[in-house]
Amino acid sequence: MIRLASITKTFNAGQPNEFQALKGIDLEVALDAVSVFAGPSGSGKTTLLSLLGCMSRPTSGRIWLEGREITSLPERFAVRIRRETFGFIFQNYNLVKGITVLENTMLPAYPTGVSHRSVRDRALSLLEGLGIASKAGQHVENLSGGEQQRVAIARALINDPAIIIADEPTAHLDSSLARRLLEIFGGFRREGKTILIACHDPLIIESPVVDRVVFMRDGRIVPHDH
Amino acid sequence: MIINPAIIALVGGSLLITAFALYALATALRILRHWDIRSGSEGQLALERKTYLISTIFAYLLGFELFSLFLFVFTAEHMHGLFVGAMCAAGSLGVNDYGYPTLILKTVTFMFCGVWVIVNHTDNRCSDYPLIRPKYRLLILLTVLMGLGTFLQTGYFAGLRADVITSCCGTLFSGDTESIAAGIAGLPAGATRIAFYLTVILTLRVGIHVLVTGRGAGAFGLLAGMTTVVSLIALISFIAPYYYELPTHHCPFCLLQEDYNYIGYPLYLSLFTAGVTGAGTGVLGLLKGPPSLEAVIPSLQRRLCLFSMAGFAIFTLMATWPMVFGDFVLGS
Amino acid sequence: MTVRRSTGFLVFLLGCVLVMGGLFVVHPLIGGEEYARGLERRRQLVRDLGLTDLCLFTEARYTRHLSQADLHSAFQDHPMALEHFPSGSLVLPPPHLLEGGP
Amino acid sequence: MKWIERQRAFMDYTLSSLWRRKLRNLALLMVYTLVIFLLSSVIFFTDALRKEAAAVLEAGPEMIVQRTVGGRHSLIPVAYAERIERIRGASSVRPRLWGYYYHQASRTNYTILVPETFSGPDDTVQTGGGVLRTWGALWDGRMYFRTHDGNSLFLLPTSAMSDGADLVTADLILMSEPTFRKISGVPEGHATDLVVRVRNERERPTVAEKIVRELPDTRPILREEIARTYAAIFDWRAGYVVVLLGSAVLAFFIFAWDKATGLSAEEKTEIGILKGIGWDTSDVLMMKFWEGAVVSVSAFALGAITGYVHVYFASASLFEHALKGWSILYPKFTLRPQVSAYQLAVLFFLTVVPYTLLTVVPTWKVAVTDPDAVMRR
Repeated sequence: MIRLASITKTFNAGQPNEFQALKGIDLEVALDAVSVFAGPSGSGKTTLLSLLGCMSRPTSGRIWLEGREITSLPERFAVRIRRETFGFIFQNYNLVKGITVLENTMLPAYPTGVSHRSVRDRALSLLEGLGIASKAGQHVENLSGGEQQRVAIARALINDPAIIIADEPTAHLDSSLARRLLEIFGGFRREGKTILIACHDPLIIESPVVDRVVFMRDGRIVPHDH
Repeated sequence: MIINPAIIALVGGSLLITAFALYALATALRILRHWDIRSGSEGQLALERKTYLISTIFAYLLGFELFSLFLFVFTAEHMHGLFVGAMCAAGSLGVNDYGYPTLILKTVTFMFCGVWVIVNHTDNRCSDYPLIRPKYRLLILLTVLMGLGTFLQTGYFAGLRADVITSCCGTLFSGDTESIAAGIAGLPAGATRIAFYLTVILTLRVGIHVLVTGRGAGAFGLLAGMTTVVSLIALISFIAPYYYELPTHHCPFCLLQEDYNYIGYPLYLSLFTAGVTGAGTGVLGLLKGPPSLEAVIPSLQRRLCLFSMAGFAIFTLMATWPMVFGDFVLGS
Repeated sequence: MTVRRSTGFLVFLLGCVLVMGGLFVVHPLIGGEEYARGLERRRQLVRDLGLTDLCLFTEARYTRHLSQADLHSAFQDHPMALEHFPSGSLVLPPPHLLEGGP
Repeated sequence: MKWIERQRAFMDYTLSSLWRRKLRNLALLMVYTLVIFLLSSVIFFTDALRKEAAAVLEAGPEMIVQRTVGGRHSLIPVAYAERIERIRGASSVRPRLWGYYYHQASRTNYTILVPETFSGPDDTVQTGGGVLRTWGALWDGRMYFRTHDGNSLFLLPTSAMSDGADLVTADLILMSEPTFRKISGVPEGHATDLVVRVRNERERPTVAEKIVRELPDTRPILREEIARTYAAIFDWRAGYVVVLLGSAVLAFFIFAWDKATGLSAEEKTEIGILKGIGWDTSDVLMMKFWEGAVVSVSAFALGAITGYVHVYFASASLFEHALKGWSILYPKFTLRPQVSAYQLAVLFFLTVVPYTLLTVVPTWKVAVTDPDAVMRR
């Protein structure tokens, strides 16, 4: 379980362009479930995901991950938790151009010191599972959008994280690809992984795979109006 | 003033090193003033990021300091032909009053730099940065040492005057260079030998105590520091003559030459490693802090202590080797 | 699969080290004896003729015999002398001197 | 093991990242290599010359006594030799006859010298390796000389001195004493200078002092002083050239610094992605350390190798003019190949250390990119 207590996040504090992205969030997110943060763009769902994923620190408030306080951890330690616990699928996939699919998949494992061979084998089997093993040797920029996303998914899974965070995963997919993605997420769910998704795509929000939907607006959680 | 590539490299390198140390120090002062680990503000985040920069800079500086120490001795050795009466580096360093102080300061700076890197490493292992203040205060001292070292070294090179055939008189320089080394060389070999083996044995004994019980690290650090100094004295007094197989040759620098199979490098490296890690053990033993710190110190301390003991043991073995297996006997 | 990049680089590095070892350590040994003979010949000549200087620069008398120059102009090649005969000045002599050569 | 695996993984990444921008990085590598090549050539060359000078001149006379008149080198009366011989410690004194001969046709200065024993007849000369090469036309196989009083003299070059000794003998013309006096005009009873032998090395300064006291218009020069001065000259020459190259080196460092500072948006994005997917700042710094190490080590190795080849295989042809002067008569010599750890250490400290330090701050600036920046794009 992840617990958030009165979380606020302010950008550019003290400057004219000061902007409060989150305004006092209290929330509990269950593990072993698929949770969706829904809301219009600018509602703070991406900021919330980055806080949950130990990518940034809240300006005030605290976050506990399975009883462990992670708010005050310096980057050096937060990054360790992040690497071991979270896998990220970004909205724009954010693959490194110019290197192969396989290398892209392996990137998050580089700092762990796990042997090259075992990481490679794992990456290949992940790509195999996602049906793009044949593209392993290709450069990522030659791939279609759906394929790129599957590389991003494989990359998120390389360190075998317990929690997968996906930001607007269907933004660039057509409906059939989006449904295929939901199937993949369903598979993770059955494996016992936690999935946190930020999106406003009804296809996902209404999907039976999703266990819980949290609605957000203007940096606050709003009651279920659905 | 003598200009040659090595001097340009040393003076230029030292200036650069000092400039970076000063830059790091300015950052460190800001950290000392504004540090607040509880805050998640952007200012605090920026400061935390600065710590990476300072760590990186000083990790490099540690390596470069060691390197420049050897290069300095090398350069003195290279130049000895330019001075009347200088037979090797020992003579070149004695040419003016800056030579030996520079060497000593460089060694001390390297030791401090090593201790700083150890403390920094310890601090980085704790999530609440318990040592941030002591460590950056130590940085002030370190920067001052580096600045002073640069000053002395520049003074040394600037004050050099090659004894060449100059305009008005073709000849006649008389040279009797006196040096600290000469004083140490005069120490009775028997007494220094006893002192050397006693301190080494004592250090190793206390080291075992630290390894077994985890206590007595402070004493070990103190002893390790002492043993390093005694070992250096012993090196000049009786270890070097055994390697040279010449009772009058005490030079601590000629050991670095090819003629003696570069034996000086393993000797000095093992001794410096032992000294730095030993002092590091002691410093860690003196540190008090929150539980996070107490949690990481013992294992680190044991490892450092082990390194230090291994260093002293290797040094002693190498020092004893020619006495046992060589034909040469140093008369009393 | 292709070779790991770091392996490739390490092999390149090993190659460099081998070449450097070959050049810096082995190569000087190869001509060593011949060089020693040459050096002995040079030293014999220096001993027989009582020479005191190298024949590196011959354009002026004090650059041929550095140690034998005049009292107050001695050692124009003194390490701190910034100006001395063109040997050290790194520029070519005026063109009219080069024209028409020997 | 784990540590090694980590470092190798960073190396993998940094190599592929360097390779992706090969043009830019190869340009940097080439300039870096060029800088190291230049510096290493200077260091290798002057050090080899210095050692050669020391080795050769070790066999030279222990002490030279010159006479000075009006602050200028002057001919020394042979009678001085007897007075010096009486000084205790001086075992033998020999007058030396040598001078310069300027040959109009070749516009070259030669050194004419009378050896202690000259075997041939008076109308013959022995020549050094460079003499006949530069002398020009011979008259009926003879060399034309102009004596001090304006007469012509034709001398037959009989034998040339052995090759491989050019460094000391290239410009020498050996002749008999009467011929020398005819050409140079040095009167009987005078010599160019005196060679004094002093067997005991320790007594040399004392003997020199006694000579100056006995003959105040003389100037003794010891062999050690000559060796010392040669050492200083070559050291200084190397230093001087390094200073001159300084601007080039500085330009390179500025280039390197600029490259490290002005990372392209693409590179910045890459670092951002790495941070986002779980690389720590220290991991990025480590990766960047390997980048610097790969570039530096490659440039260092390539530069030192090419420098070595330049100096010892190509006789430092690029520096000939700068380091040897512009004399018409170049001695031909090969230097003893030798590279010491000291030379490499100097080279390393001159190049790699500044390069590494200068790229630290720009590197750090990219390494601290916010990990969540990748989500806000």
